[in-house]
Amino acid sequence: MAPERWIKSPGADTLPDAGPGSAAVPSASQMVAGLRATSQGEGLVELLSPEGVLTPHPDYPLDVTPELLRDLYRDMVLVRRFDREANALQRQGQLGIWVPLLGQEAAQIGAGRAMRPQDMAFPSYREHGIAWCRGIDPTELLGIFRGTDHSGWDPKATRFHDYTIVIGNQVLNATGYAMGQRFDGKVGSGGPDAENTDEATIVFFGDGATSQGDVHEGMVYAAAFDAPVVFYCQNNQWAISEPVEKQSRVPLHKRALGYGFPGIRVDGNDVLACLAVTRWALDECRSGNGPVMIEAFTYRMDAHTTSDDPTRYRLADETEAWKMFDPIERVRVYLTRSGGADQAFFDGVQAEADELAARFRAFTVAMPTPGPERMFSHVYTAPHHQLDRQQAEYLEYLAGFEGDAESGAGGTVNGHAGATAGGAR
Amino acid sequence: MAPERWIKSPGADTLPDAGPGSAAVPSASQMVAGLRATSQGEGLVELLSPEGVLTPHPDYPLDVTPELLRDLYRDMVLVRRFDREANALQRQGQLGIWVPLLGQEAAQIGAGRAMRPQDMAFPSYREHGIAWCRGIDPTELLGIFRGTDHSGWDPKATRFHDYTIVIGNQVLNATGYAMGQRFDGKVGSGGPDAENTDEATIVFFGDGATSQGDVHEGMVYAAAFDAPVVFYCQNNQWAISEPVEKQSRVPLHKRALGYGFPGIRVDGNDVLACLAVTRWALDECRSGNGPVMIEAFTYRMDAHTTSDDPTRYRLADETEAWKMFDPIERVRVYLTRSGGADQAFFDGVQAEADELAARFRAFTVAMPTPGPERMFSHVYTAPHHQLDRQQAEYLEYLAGFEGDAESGAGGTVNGHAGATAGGAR
Amino acid sequence: MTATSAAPATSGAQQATSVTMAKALNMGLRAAMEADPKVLVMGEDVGKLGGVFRITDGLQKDFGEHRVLDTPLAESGIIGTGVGLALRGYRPVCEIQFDGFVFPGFDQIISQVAKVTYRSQGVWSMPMVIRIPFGGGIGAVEHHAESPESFFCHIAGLRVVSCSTAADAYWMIQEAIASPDPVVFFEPKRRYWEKGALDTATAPQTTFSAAVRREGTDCTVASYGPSMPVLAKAADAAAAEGRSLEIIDLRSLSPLDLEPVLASVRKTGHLVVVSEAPRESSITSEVAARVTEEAFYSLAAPVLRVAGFDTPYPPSRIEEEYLPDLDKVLDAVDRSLAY
Amino acid sequence: MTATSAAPATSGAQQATSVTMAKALNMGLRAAMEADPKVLVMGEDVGKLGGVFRITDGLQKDFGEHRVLDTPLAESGIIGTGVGLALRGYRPVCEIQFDGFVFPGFDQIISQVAKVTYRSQGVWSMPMVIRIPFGGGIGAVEHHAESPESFFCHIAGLRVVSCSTAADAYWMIQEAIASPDPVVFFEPKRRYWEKGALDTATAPQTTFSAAVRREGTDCTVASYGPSMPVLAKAADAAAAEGRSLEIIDLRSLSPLDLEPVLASVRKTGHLVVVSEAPRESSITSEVAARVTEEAFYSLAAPVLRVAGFDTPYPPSRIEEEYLPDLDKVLDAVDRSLAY
Ligand SMILES: Cc1ncc(C[n+]2csc(CCOP(=O)(O)OP(=O)(O)O)c2C)c(N)n1
Ligand SMILES: Cc1ncc(C[n+]2csc(CCOP(=O)(O)OP(=O)(O)O)c2C)c(N)n1
Ligand SMILES: [Mg+2]
Ligand SMILES: [Mg+2]
Repeated sequence: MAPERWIKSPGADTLPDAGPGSAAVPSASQMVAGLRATSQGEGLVELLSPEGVLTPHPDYPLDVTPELLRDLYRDMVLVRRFDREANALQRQGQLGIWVPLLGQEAAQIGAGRAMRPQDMAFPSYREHGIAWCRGIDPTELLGIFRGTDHSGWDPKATRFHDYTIVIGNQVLNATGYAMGQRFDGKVGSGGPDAENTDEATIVFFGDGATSQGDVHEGMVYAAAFDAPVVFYCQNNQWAISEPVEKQSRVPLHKRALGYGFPGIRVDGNDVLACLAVTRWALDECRSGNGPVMIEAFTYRMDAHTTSDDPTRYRLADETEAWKMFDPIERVRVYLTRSGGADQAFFDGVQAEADELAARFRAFTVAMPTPGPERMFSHVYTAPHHQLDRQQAEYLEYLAGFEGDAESGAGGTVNGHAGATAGGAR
Repeated sequence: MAPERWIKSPGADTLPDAGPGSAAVPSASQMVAGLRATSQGEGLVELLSPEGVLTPHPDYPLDVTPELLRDLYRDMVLVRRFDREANALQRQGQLGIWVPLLGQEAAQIGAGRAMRPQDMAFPSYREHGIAWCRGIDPTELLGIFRGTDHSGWDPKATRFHDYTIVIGNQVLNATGYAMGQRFDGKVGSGGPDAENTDEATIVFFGDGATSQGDVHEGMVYAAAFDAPVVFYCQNNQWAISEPVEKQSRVPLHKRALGYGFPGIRVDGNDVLACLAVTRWALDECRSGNGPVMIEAFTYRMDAHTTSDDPTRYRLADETEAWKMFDPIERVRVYLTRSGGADQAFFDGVQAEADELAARFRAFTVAMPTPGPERMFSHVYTAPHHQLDRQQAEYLEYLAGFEGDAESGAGGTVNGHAGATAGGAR
Repeated sequence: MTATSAAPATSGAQQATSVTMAKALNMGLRAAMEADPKVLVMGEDVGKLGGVFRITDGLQKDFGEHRVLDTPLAESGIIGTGVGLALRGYRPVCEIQFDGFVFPGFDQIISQVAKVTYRSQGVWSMPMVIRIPFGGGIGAVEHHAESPESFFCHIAGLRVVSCSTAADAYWMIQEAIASPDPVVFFEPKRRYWEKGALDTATAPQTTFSAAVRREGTDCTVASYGPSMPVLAKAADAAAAEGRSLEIIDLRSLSPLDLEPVLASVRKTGHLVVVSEAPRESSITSEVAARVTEEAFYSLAAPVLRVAGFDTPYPPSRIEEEYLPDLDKVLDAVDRSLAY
Repeated sequence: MTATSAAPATSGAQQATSVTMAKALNMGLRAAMEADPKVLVMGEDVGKLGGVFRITDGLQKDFGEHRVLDTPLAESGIIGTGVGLALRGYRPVCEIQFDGFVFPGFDQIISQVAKVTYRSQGVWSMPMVIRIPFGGGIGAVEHHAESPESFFCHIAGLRVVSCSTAADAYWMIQEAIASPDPVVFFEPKRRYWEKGALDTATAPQTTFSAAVRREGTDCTVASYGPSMPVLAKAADAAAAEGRSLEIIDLRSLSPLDLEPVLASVRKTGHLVVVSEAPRESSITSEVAARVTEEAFYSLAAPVLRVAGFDTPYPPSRIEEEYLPDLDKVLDAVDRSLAY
């Protein structure tokens, strides 16, 4: 048969013709490149349309009850609320940085609620909504962003791994964990209560991450070892300033074809679709048919982080356009129309959100700074004579400052240690 | 639409049931796993069947003249001859190691002869046949394997890069080079003599290499920058002791689907098919429609290297089965049947092969060992005071041995340097 | 090999004619791109965004998308394709977004960037620059405040340098780009916004050499990059206490330019080496070992090190505990002089 | 922290009861796998082939394919999935086929293996062993004879060890597997086939400590792994010349166990450190710097280093030029004593 060919649309090529100035004023078309490159391609799975119309999907059945919708709505509202609060806290200097999830509430709550207690999650650094679903209090996320520590919850007890900042690393770690679930006989056991005892793993990464070697190797290993892992890619169209088309010519879920496992594109702003598809994928893995890849097609409504300035690389038009696909609004509309919730419910959720925000803020400003010994603790699990000695010497050095009015531990004061010859002075 | 699912054939799973002893005696089915995993799947491109029947291919036209066939036959016979000679030389202690290409003559000669002079090639470490096509004398390959140097030809003049031993590295290097060809305006120029001036790059790697992150990133970058590079994977079924199914569930050429460029599987033992498909792919790249992936479906007839012992991991049956697909034999049969060559021709090629082998052997045993200064040369292009000093001091140290009967430069002799206090003795 | 630069690490901070180190790097890149059309800038977000630190600000606008490449998110890809571009005759300047993210590209750096010339017996040169914003002190999250320079100093085939002033930043990046050998270029991100005098008229002979920043007689203190301002402060504080420190900016971390250090040690008999990098098997180990080998009889005390602890980089709220500071340097000087 | 082992580096080579280092490693792995069902072996070709050096020979046959994993050809994958398996409660023993091929896995090692415990404030331990056959002298092609140990000594969160005898190989691999911390385990491939006495009955208290292999009075010579037999020969040759060398096997490269070295230097006043690794910013730099810091007044001469040159590993036909040998060691001893 004739090979599928890839022929560039004439003129699309900006190279090598692109001379100086070519990139001067980004055109709207350049700017919505990310969308263009990926919104083509058939088979986006959607249950609840942006207009709030519910259409069951033959392959991904879901029992849509008012309770379910109210719970998901509440989850999304509360998560968005503390996300916005964190953003504000950073602006006020209370956090060093914040990584907003704004716009990705459905992609995360849908996936998070699809998980069973025995399942394991490996997040990137933006998965505050997944953390919420794993029962982690939002305040436990703050240590990383206030700089008091590198993590803040119990990743073993919550089955929610520490955030991973090095793009792609966690995909291999998750695959290995899933291999272990299989080696433990926790996959496709056919046991009586299998759905509550058999396990699966889900790993979260972005559109940009798909270019990293580690993500590829994770998919290769998962396929080779039939690992029960769901590769959940939140395609929010941007990797900082780079639109997704810089990473791929074709929709990202198609990567799965090259490895021999299913790849599904879901409307990432439709919490019901994300829930239904992720549940299907986790159960496929649980029963031994893993891995599975999911591309949640969504949008990063805010800056990459509070340090980022999106006005330099994307148009307000684009963000405006996406507001019409808001993940929370469509649920609110459906709940209202269908009579699944009344105003009291919405007001109640709002009040709960405000309380959460207040508690979140109060906690932040009161967070203690660890002592110098944190620097040396938990580098190793077993004793380490060299490090113990470095710690002892440093604490002794600090002790030399005591009583020195101007000084504080580790401060860059002018009077220095009396623990040494300098003490003579 | 329903997602393509991956359901393991019941019983195929050896895990976690596989207990001690499971891998005791490799079964034939385990052993031919590599073939099983990849010989399925439609659309293998073949022009000249193992039985020597020629069938033109609609998508990959080729003007098959007797001259062409004789030239390809001669190439394959000569390449196989010096490959066998090198193997023998290693057995006799004249080479430290040899990496045989036995069985892959068609995959390499077909691709090598498809290249135009202006094209660039990035080999792995087994591409002796490509080197031959690039006009490199076989003796120039010997330095690496005798250990007199790390390379041995002019990679710039021959447009055949140095061998790359770290699996996958060269795929990114080739992609970058191809990006440069494009930035230089040498791709799709539409110029008058474009087929002789426009350029393309081809990179060679194995089935095992496809698992490396670098190979993935090479494909990502090539697609992102429309690089004119042909990813030529010689799937010889084995990565040392691991069958290709350890690397992939599906035929390797399908990887291309995930990146949005053509992936073609060709009969790697059919020199005509390899020539036609590679020429097509290079021209696609040359004209701006790159990249393209080719999977040449072939077989490693010998050990991985002269250090390897295949009897530990694969059955003789498997190798025997593949003998029926010999790449040279089918051309000989066709040439004879079609009257494209007479016995004199075959005898002539044989004589030429024996001469080459003799010259190859004579060259090997006479190869000089470089002096110690080679150790320090070409580490940097510009002068480097620290290294210059290390070299000077070492040469001075060696000079201290002169006149010491027992000693030689760098030998582990017992009498030591007189250049120092030790000299007093 | 030695240049004595008058420019003290932080002087001119108040001058009107001064520029930030970030601006000086941007100017240096621009000058190099204007001088040679083969110079490319590539990395993540280096285009429209101008890099997360804006070092490449405006370059894509002025030189085009085929000279300033926003790459896919993969560092092995940045380095590995950069190698291919260099083989093709380009001079790629690869930006690694943060110190902690160079490691996915480590294999390409050690196996190809550093070895291509040696392997080809000189047929290929490898004129690549790998820019790495490094070091701590900016209150960042994990992986954004590391000092990996020692790894690269241990790799034969590479040159490793670090700038500490705006003027050096401007000239050193150009010298790095002009080099036929690969240069790993460490930029002290914490100092990007500090200003320094810049005279673009007169090019120094070389900047890949140690520079004596301040002459002194009692103790030599050597460092590079982010710690140089700390050394300047230490010299002031010590002077106030009647102690004269000689301050040396190593600038070239590999190869080390030791002559100025040795000359200084022969004079002072004391040496303190300062670096944010963890202590074990590091650049500070090398300086201590080499100086001791070559000036053994001149040393009145062992070479003392003020370095990062042998721990991962700590949470930012306590990073001041980890970083070399005025007190730690003066304490080390005291200990050295007390021998 | 100190163990004085009587076993000289090459003694027992002619004994009937002795085993090769390769066999001892295989026996140690087997013992660890029998003792703990959570111990996994994973890597390229470790299954039916038993590894290219046969260190895992027979293990897949006896423990099954789910305890001895032939992995896809990707080192970041070997380490990265190993991390996940460790989080799941397994104790992965990852084999890197040759020293030069660890670098694709370097990012996972430095960013995850070394930091997971610190990041999680001790919730996770990381009981992983990374086995690396290293060093030269086997006449191999490029990337198959390197000594990358110094890189790992510079990474906080890792432990780094190397064995030099069959007995140590047997006990050290088991101690490494039992460690709750990640251990990078360097195996001197050149010595795989040398035999040594092995008594599997009495386990030493620890093997992650320096061992005095031979007592002496004139000069201390310290090394590890592949160079230990060279030191033994040097001690013999020196003895014949009336010079008494004290030979120390460091064994633990990170953390260094310096007490035995310091005690020795206080006695001899002279130290030569030997390693195949390139010299710059290396393990030998660290030993020289630390010993000088801690035994300054005891040293009659600077710590001298016999190390690899600061070049890529040369073509194998001239590798003897590159490697530390008897002459180079004795020459360094002469130079030290001549101070
Ligand atoms: C290995 C590595 N390189 C670079 C970075 C810097 N960086 C942080 S986030 C980011 C973009 C990630 O984009 P994507 O994968 O789409 O995830 P998103 O942030 O959009 O959720 C980059 C380049 C990093 N953290 N790790
Ligand atoms: C990064 C890296 N890891 C491991 C090796 C050791 N090694 C050399 S060849 C080889 C197998 C390669 O198999 P494949 O890619 O199929 O190529 P083939 O040898 O079959 O041509 C391995 C594992 C290497 N050279 N580089
Ligand atoms: Mg994104
Ligand atoms: Mg192969």
